Amino acid sequence: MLTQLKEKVIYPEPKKQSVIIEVNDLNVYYKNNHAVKNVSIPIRERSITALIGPSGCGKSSFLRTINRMNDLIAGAKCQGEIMYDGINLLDKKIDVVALRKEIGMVFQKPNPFPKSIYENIAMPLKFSGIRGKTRINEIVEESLFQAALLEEVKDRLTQSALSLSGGQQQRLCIARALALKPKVLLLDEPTSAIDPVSSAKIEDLLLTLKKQVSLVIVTHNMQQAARIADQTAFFYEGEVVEYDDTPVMFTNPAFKRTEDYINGRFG
Amino acid sequence: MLTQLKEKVIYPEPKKQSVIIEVNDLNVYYKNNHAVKNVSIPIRERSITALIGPSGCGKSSFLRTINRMNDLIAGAKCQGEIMYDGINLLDKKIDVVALRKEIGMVFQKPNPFPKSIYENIAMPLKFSGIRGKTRINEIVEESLFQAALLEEVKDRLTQSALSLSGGQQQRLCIARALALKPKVLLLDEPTSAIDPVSSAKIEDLLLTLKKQVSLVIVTHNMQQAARIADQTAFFYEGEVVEYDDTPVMFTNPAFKRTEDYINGRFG
Amino acid sequence: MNSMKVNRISTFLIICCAVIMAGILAGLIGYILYQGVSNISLHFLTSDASAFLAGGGIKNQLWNSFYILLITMILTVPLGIAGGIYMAEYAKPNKLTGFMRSCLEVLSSLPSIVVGMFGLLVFVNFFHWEYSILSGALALTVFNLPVIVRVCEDALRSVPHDQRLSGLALGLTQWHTIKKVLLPAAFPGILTGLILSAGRVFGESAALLFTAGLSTPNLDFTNWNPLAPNSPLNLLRSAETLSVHIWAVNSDSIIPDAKQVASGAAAVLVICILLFNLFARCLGKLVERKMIGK
Amino acid sequence: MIVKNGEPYVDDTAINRRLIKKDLSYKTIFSKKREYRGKILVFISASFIMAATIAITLFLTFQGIRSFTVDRVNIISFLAGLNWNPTDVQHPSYGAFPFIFGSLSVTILAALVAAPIGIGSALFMTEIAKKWGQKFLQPIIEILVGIPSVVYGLIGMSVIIPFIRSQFGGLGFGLLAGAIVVGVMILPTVTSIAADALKSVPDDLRHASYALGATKWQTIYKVVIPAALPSLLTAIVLGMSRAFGEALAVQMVIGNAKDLPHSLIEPAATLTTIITLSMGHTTDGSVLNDVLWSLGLILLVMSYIFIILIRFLSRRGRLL
Amino acid sequence: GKSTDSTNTASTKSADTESKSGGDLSGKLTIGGSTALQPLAAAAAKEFMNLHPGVQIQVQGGGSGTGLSQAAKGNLDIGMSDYFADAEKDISAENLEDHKVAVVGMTAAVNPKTGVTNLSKDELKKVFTGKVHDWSEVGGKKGKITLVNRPDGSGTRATFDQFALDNATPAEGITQDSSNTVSKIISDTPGAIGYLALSYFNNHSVTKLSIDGVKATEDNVTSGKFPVWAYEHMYTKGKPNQLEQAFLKFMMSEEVQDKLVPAQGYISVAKMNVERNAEGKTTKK
Ligand SMILES: Nc1ncnc2c1ncn2[C@@H]1O[C@H](COP(=O)(O)OP(=O)(O)OP(=O)(O)O)[C@@H](O)[C@H]1O
Ligand SMILES: Nc1ncnc2c1ncn2[C@@H]1O[C@H](COP(=O)(O)OP(=O)(O)OP(=O)(O)O)[C@@H](O)[C@H]1O
Ligand SMILES: [Mg+2]
Ligand SMILES: [Mg+2]
Ligand SMILES: O=P([O-])([O-])[O-]
Repeated sequence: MLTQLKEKVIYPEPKKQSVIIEVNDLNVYYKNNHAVKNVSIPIRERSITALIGPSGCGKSSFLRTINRMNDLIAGAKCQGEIMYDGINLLDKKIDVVALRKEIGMVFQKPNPFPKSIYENIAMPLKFSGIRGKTRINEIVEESLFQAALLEEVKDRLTQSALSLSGGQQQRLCIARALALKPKVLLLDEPTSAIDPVSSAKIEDLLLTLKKQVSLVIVTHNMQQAARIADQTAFFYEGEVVEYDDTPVMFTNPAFKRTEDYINGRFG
Repeated sequence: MLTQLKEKVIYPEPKKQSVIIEVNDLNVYYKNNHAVKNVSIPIRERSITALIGPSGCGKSSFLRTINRMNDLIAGAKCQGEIMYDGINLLDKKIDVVALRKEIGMVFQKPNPFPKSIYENIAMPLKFSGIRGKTRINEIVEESLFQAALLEEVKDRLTQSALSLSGGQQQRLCIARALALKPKVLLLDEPTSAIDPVSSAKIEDLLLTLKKQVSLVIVTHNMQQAARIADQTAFFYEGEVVEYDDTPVMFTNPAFKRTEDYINGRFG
Repeated sequence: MNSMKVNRISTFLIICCAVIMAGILAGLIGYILYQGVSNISLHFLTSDASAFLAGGGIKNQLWNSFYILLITMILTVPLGIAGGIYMAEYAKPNKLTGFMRSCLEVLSSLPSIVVGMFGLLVFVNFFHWEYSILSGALALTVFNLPVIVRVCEDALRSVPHDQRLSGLALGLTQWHTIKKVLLPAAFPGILTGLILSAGRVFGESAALLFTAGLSTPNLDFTNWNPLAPNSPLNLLRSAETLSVHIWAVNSDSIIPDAKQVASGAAAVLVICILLFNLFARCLGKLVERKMIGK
Repeated sequence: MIVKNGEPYVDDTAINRRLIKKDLSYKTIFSKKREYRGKILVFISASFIMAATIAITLFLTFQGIRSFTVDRVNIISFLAGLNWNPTDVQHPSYGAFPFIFGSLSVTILAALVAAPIGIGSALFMTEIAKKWGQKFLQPIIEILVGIPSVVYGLIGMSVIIPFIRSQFGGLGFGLLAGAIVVGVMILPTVTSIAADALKSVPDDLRHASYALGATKWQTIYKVVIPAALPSLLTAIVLGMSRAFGEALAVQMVIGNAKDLPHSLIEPAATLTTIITLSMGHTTDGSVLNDVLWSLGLILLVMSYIFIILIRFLSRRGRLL
Repeated sequence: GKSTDSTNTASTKSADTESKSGGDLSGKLTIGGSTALQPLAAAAAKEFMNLHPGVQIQVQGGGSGTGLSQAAKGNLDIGMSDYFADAEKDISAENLEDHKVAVVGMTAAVNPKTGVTNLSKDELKKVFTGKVHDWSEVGGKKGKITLVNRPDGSGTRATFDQFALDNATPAEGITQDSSNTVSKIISDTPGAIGYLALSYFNNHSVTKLSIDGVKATEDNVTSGKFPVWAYEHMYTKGKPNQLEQAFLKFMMSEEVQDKLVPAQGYISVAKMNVERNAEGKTTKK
């Protein structure tokens, strides 16, 4: 049914921002489970792309494919093209370790390392080859500032990251990813496990960040998508039913199914 | 802040249906965590009461207290009054086994026993002392019918319940609970882990069921609450911010916080 | 009510089982300590065993037990942890891994006497290391390796999966993720497991019977040259450990105070095991607290 | 577009090479930054396990079949013969059946001792008193696992044997004493594995059952135990495999008589006790020595059988 | 092999303080095997180490079979045995050099409560081959007969089988590794019977049995009246080295043969009026 509708989808012309990642005909399989089906959407530079859709529709799978985190899942198979900087990220020859520094990821559950706040940011820096105490200190401070966390933690950088509140931990995870100066940041439901106040803070943070980084965010909160995203893609059963600029999508969706979902008729 | 507002809450007069369970000043603690705070709401007979609110606000804790499932959690402590049929359900003298037959429960994740479909319903019947093969067969059939599952499974009653789809499993769980002829059925996010089609089926089912059973349903889907509930209670940080007839609540909430939540401004 | 009665009776029976269990431990420990502690004295711990006179001690046996334990742990810990890392992190679900897992299972369920016989065949006879600490420690390595691999694998697996993901998502290589993120997080579990396994090695006897022998040369505790035949450090000397001593004293010694020596030695052994246990618990908790609460 | 030699030419360097894998070379494999080094290291370590297992199996097999290939002991009369008399100058006989019987009896009797108490204790830990169970029984089990087998043997000698002697007469040494000692010895193993099995039954099922008004025992008996059954059996089999291989503790209490025992309180022998008892008296290459290795081979084969049994059980568990 | 704990009576500390009387000797000597000879060897070793503080000697048990097999393999410097190495067909006896250091008598040991002090050889055979089951059948108090055996490699067992039971194979009973344990079990168990070297009858917890009315005494053994006795051999692999030679010489010295040997319940070889060859044939000297 959906595939029939598919032909009618006309993606809008690129707006102000140029495309940084171009996904073409992406398919993801877990053994026999076809989790992402022929998805082709662009990710725009310095903007927020939101992925919405009911549980199990393949949003996370899609996201994980972009920085090849799906490689870690035994039995996962990806086909198609994810063009970034002139190369296909699904290529065998890609150095995934280098890739993941450029395309960072933040997860649903805040997952800082059980180390000090400082070490949480400094350790990945050291491994990416950055040397020199002052240089590292600088970057730690800068990324904490970017993640709007510096004020809250600057006096206790040596304390365990686990002593932070959930919202702070999540911002620390964002800071940690930012320290590596990624071009793209993928966020999988980054606010769904934390309290409303922290959640609002992170939304603000993302709006600031998009001036420097391209953001892709999975969210189950339609209003959140409406508030912060520039573009929105609606996933349903592995397919992208609709992709459009957020205001268009939320006021005038092309498909009944999108409208139903946005208005909470299912999901 | 909320406690200040609290005084102004005027619960609406009972409508058509009389009260079957009256909760007075209920408090639930997990060790130091005060999860439910001074909650007093009525549960009306033969109607659907929806509990909504952001994650961690105490909806499940409240629900579990009603049929004393909280007894199973080490460190959980309940104080207050849950009046049902003239007795306080929190009383030490309550026979919880008998209680749970009268006040059934359905969980978020479908949890059928790893036995045949038939056994899933017959076993609890045997537990409750019902003997006689024909008698049991009768009840199994009746409750499968009530749960709108009979048509789909009548030819494969001896197959494993795990071979059913998620939605069917959930309806089986409802059937299983119905077989014991409960007066009240508590449902904790019964549709959030299953597909939209099954979810719609269950909503229909609940609307039919309420003619015989009083239903209390926790849901994170505001639209679902709006569609099926007669009364709605909005929980926030362990307190009931607002309790009212559903249409009133959704069109004209008394509190800003309720409005914000219903309109997806947080959570 | 019938089902209530059944419930009560069966609950009672289950509680009985737990009580029996606790009773066995209390009885065992109580009996051993009651019988043995009165035989433990400084003299008993610091004097040589006697072949036919009363009043011998267990100095050499105690030393041998600790020394063999040390050598065994030096051999097994790096190997076992590396093996555990492989099984938990690198092993892909393929035939080779399946085979390796089978080997692990076989190895961990081999009777220790079979391990001892293997040691006799290979280390003692084939390599001509004779009955020696080295042969014994190698046999115990075979015996202990699967335990440590298991401990390490379990500890790594119990580190939440998202720690792994976050490491990799930050552009760490898998090896660095393991080294810097997973191993530190698994450390308390590994440590506790290691110490508990050390307790098992410490008490093992059957595997040593045919590999470390039933005798100890006259040790000269002032001679620390590991090549001297009477040096406590010599790896190629035979060494009777404490638990082998208990068995030997009981089954074929001619000393008149065999019973006292055996129960004294058993008490020392059990006290050591209890200390290992206590130590493992405290250390594990301490490290964990340090990691989380710092 | 750049044209080179008349062909259109894509400048390779124009594409950012930073995301392309470096070629494998000696340097990249062993450099600190790459992960091959660590990977090779852990793989080699893991291979030791395979090497050790294969070595043990091969060495013991070769040594164990010598008595049949070199010394021409009849394998049937070895396995089924009732008479063990290797020192008889004229007619040495090597019937190992009494030892096989002894090992099996001790194993089964020990399982009869350990299984009910072990599973009962595991139920206590996971179903009846979770907090208590974790806090008290868990350490008890860990300590019991750590107590050396000779200590169990010693206690068997000084407590159980006099007790059996005073209750049933005879020497006290015998199958019963062996079974009790070994049963107590494997009790913690059975308990802890059974407890793990019960813990891995999802709480969902318990909640479903309680919410349907089942009593605790109904939940345990009809829901929890059936769901954990294969793993519970695994626990028992694992305990039995330990019992089968136990040597010194058994030797201290079983009496080491080489005839088939007629009752539980008569002395008997097991495969392990006869090995520990006789190995030292023999020289390499003698028939008796070879036959003892054959007994060792039986132990090895049995532990393989136990593993196959466990595999079978756990596969059944996965199907559920 | 199997053995017991080491003898460490000469501590090296005393070696530092004591004047070095026979100071030229030093080294390590491991002796093991026959538990029948073990007490004597241990006592002699202790004295020898007092004389030569530089020497360390361990004396282990394990049984004669262990003594022979481990000496042949070189794991023991001196192997002790109750029987001739030639009698053990798996051991290449030509490599082993025999040194007869003593004679020891052996006899059946019974629990005193049986009330039996003498048995005819026939009765003894019946008891040990399981033909009779109750002590009352051989003139004792009523009570079940329980056999306590030594394992196959034991010289005590071999000697007892050969000379007391005329090569009848004893019925199975509980089997224990050392003479000391056997003695303990016999004294603990009513109705128990086993066999021990005379050196183990040093207290009255077990009854020393007479055979055919002949008491198991030193005189009866030396005169050849009491047939159950054995040479106590010390075997070395090939020619003894200097240290082994010195110890063996010490074993044959008056100090040991005249003092220790009788004190511990053994008989000096020189006192024997009969002798016996490897086949077990006894002849008058
Ligand atoms: N690791 C995995 N192994 C096998 N199947 C998986 C795995 N992860 C996801 N799937 C399957 O792929 C499909 C898409 O899952 P995915 O997690 O991408 O959905 P989602 O949109 O992120 O859902 P949610 O909102 O619940 O996070 C589902 O059917 C799921 O069962
Ligand atoms: N078993 C438990 N032990 C300890 N604390 C608990 C337990 N269950 C819930 N809590 C705590 O009680 C509070 C309320 O939890 P509850 O599960 O009732 O919330 P909820 O509204 O059902 O959330 P959700 O929508 O996520 O299901 C939370 O702070 C939670 O951490
Ligand atoms: Mg997801
Ligand atoms: Mg909940
Ligand atoms: O230990 P034995 O003297 O009987 O060989």
